[in-house]
Amino acid sequence: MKITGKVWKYGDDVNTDVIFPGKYTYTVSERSEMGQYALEDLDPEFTKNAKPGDIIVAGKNWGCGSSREQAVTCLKVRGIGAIIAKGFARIYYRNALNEGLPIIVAPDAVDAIEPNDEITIDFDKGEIITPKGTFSFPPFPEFVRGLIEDGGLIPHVRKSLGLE
Amino acid sequence: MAENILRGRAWVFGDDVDTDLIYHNKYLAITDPKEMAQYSFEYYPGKENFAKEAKPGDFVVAGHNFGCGSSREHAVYCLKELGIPVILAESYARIYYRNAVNNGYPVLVVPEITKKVKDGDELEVNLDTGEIKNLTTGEVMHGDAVTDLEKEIMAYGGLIPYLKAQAAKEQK
Amino acid sequence: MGKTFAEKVLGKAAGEDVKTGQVVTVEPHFCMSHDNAAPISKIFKKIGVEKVWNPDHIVFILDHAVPAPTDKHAENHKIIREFVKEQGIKHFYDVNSKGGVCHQIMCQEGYALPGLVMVGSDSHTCTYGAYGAFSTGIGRSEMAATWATGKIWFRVPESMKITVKGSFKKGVSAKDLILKIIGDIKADGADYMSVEFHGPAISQMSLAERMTLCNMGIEMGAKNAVCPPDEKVLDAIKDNAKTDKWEAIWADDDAVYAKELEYNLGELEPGVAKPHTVDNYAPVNEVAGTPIHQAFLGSCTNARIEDLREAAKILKGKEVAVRTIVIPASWKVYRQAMEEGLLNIFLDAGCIINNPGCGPCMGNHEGILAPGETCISTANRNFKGRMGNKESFIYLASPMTVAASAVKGAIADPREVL
Amino acid sequence: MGKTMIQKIIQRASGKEVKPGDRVWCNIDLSTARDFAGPNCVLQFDKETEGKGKVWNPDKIAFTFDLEAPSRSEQVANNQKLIREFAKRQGITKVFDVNWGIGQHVLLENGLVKPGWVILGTDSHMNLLGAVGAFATGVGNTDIVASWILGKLWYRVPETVKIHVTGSFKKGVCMRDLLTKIVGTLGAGGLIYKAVEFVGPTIENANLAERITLCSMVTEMSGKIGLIQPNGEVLEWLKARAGEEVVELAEAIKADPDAIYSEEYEFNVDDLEPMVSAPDAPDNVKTVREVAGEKLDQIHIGSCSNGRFEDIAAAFEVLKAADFKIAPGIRAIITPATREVMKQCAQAGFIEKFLAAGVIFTNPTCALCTAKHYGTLPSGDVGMSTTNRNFIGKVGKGSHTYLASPMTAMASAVRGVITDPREIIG
Repeated sequence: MKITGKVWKYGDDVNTDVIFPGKYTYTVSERSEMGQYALEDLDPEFTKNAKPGDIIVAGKNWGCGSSREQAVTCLKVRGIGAIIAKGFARIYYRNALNEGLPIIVAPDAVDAIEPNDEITIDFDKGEIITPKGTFSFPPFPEFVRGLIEDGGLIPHVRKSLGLE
Repeated sequence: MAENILRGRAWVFGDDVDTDLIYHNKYLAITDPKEMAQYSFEYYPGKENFAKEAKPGDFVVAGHNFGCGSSREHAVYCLKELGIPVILAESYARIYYRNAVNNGYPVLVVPEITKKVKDGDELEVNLDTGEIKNLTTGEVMHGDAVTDLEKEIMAYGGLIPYLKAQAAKEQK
Repeated sequence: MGKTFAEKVLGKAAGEDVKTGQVVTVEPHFCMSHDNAAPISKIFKKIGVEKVWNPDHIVFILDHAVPAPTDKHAENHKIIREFVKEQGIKHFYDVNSKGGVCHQIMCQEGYALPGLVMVGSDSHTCTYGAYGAFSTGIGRSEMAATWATGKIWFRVPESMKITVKGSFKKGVSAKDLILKIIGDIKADGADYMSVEFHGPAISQMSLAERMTLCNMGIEMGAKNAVCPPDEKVLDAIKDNAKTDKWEAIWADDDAVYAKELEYNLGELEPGVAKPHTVDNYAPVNEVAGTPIHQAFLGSCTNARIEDLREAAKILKGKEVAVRTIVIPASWKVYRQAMEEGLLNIFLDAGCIINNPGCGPCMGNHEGILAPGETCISTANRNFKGRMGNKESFIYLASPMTVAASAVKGAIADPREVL
Repeated sequence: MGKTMIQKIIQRASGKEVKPGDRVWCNIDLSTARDFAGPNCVLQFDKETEGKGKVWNPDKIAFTFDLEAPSRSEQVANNQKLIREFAKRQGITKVFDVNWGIGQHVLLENGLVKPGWVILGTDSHMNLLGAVGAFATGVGNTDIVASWILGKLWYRVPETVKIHVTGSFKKGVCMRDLLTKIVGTLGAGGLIYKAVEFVGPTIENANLAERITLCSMVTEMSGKIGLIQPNGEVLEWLKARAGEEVVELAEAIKADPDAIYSEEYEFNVDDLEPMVSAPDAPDNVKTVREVAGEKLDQIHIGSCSNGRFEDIAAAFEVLKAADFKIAPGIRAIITPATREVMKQCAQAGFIEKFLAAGVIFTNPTCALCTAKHYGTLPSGDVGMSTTNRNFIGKVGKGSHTYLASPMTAMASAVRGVITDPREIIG
């Protein structure tokens, strides 16, 4: 799998409250409605203009804070292709895998990528192709690959229970 | 003269239409009248889509005690902003009536109108004479414009412009 | 070679000898959800399993917006009540005077127990480490999957050992310690790790203080945070443990840690986390005098009877200068505070005493800020927009600092009034 | 020719001899606004006066916060801030912030309400202040803004209806039941534009809380104001709060014996039984016996109509008779009217007992009544409440509410179904 998209770049410690504000956690319940609030308190430009296939690039500890899965869902339904960061907060990392949203830890690539760059991610080769060069990232562990291939945790569980 | 003759479709409501039915309390925090229009009658059973379907120039027709309940002026603003030019009801709750007058918003008292007008009827309303013609049935009714002080306030377009004019007169 | 708490507890749950880095699959003993049990139940239905794996392992506690303030919240609660009935879930805390903030209930009502593996669909689930449990927050999909299968995978985490010595000086508390630690190691300083609190100062601390420490483990990225299951813990659970499957497990003396830190309480002073990150630490005297508009004494971090007592000491006979919202962590705490006369002190001081729940902590309910307003809060997060408005400012502090600031109308050092 | 109370009040305030139907300008004694519609007043005032206007008299203006206290949404937080800043700018010191409670009650407790005073507020139940002989009305923001500019406002002098009440309540029956009976008899539009005088031995012996209940529901019959001549303990209470002059002010508004009333009604409460307003209108009145047994999901005791100490004490007596137990599964919520009431309840030991029974006690606010705080019902749920309105969807889309007395509400919580309180307190 290969994706190419425009980069939205952010700093360190971007927390779940600015990705998906707490005030919406019980008033917005449809997945399809969550996309319009994505990153509302961090970057209104993104909220307005992010397009399917765009890629988020961030510093360390992306998604720290709450366990709210909407902070993943809102980006997933918005069509964000992947998140590349120097590191992810633990619960966010799990939630992203569970939703089948590709996340990549690649500190060198993050330093090299500028906002609005167009970059390509080759998941099979484990490569990120940027205007400043190509960076590699380690492939996901096997059980994680299984999750992503199945499209997330729920389809994966259905499969393992023999319901698919 | 001609601009005071209005034509439009009638939306007929019952007796004791309370302010929660006209404009629900969950939207009270809104302060901009323009935002209020979209919530008009959202809680009125069977007329939930009023705000979407009513056209500017349509009339609200109602029975007795229209606007009973809360003092919220929102319940006047929302209809005014929606372009409802006049309300035709058999009687009005006190605060609602005041709020309408204070905004220069015409509210006519029309006895037994809910017996003479059906939902969707075409009406012609003469705001100067208070004559109301049901174009669908041909029936003619009379709406009472209000008493002198209210008329005067209405003529100025509402309480605040009226007060300003009075103050200007006093200064002269 | 010795083992860490995480290696031991996950090894026991997996039924095998495990090492850091290994991935294990375990059956969690309790799965806690709050108001988000409703959306989770919807995901659960999508899986296609009719019944949860074991209803006795599932706990629901309504706390995020109680009693329901809007149609949406009311419908949400209704979905939960119906699911509870359908699945035969006994451990359910509805909108009544038996409940409170979920993490408080889990500890107070005997769910948090030494050596248990527990998960919750809330990031502050790590609080139960105060009782010696291995507990961690997970997302909605994962919780739904766990209900269906009774299983969850974990990577056995690296561990961090924080040794604490000495004793608190007047006006200083566990909140000041944890804010300082997070300020030192930053928001990702313990990412993915199991944080163990060791040392004589921890044994001297009340369970309430330990809960404050473990609760904020997530704010430095930790998977879980834990204190030793000592006499105080065993004493607290002896009459109300919800299961006898627990076991007092603790790290070996020669366990290997990825990182070790040491703190001496005697050197500590009252501190705050400045807007907009929890690791933006400053000693309180650096920000003293900053005007505030609201003070909030509540949340799963600092609203236990011990916290209320500390605040009441400062508020007694005084009047607050700004709106001050007091939300006890549970109805049990509320009642005890009433019995001890604390609620009267708060009322006389002009505070608002709300019904137990999460209150304004995550921008859902009582006490949302207006643009440009500043709040000093005993909660755990000061992220931009956290209390409902992105143009507002939140300082995190201890109950004593919050009380002193409420009286002054500006951030104040509690040592000045004590 | 004799004059009614309202004629005397308007005469003092307008300086004119008046008869029903006249339009006159009255001087305003107190103009108040809440966190609901208050922000609209502030915005409109600033717009009309181009941001430079000064209010006519900052000492005669007060603000109360009770719609969302503390605020639940950014919008209300912002609205409340707008009011605080306006008050500061205008030198208005009577700001009762989110820690006080329901506006009218807070004004009363703070001695800002006197017999014969003309009072405005952005709350349709302002007229409950008629319980101490004040002429208080709920108005929209335009009226408030006009009063802030001018210090006066136009009124139509209303006709007066006299309601004469005799007899004494049997155990388990109270003023709320009488009121429900009156609303059922006169109907939602029964008092349109009119003033009411409540008279007779039952009224003369009623305490302040009972008088408030009675006057608050005049709104639900579209009346302008319900007035009660202050006397006895109520007058003493008022004197302690608002000063000696209330005695003279009260004397000045006494109706003349030969005053003219447009209608007169007689009610006797000796045989009255517990009543409810069934869904979805206050005037859909039935006896509790007629609807007994219907399952309830929630009960709520509070609001400006029935949120005083005496109301909560009545509910307490019922719970006590039931050994402090409520039915499993029912949600029971009590919201005191003010912080003072909350303290009284704490001192009396009530709160502890309510909590032990599973009943929730909230901070003082309008709570459920504005569907903003505490207890919005999900669709399909049925609730019972001591508030004043059960309009369709008012406390949650697709839900239904019965209005009843605090005793009936608590008795119903005890059984989980609508219950006549006499069955419990025997």
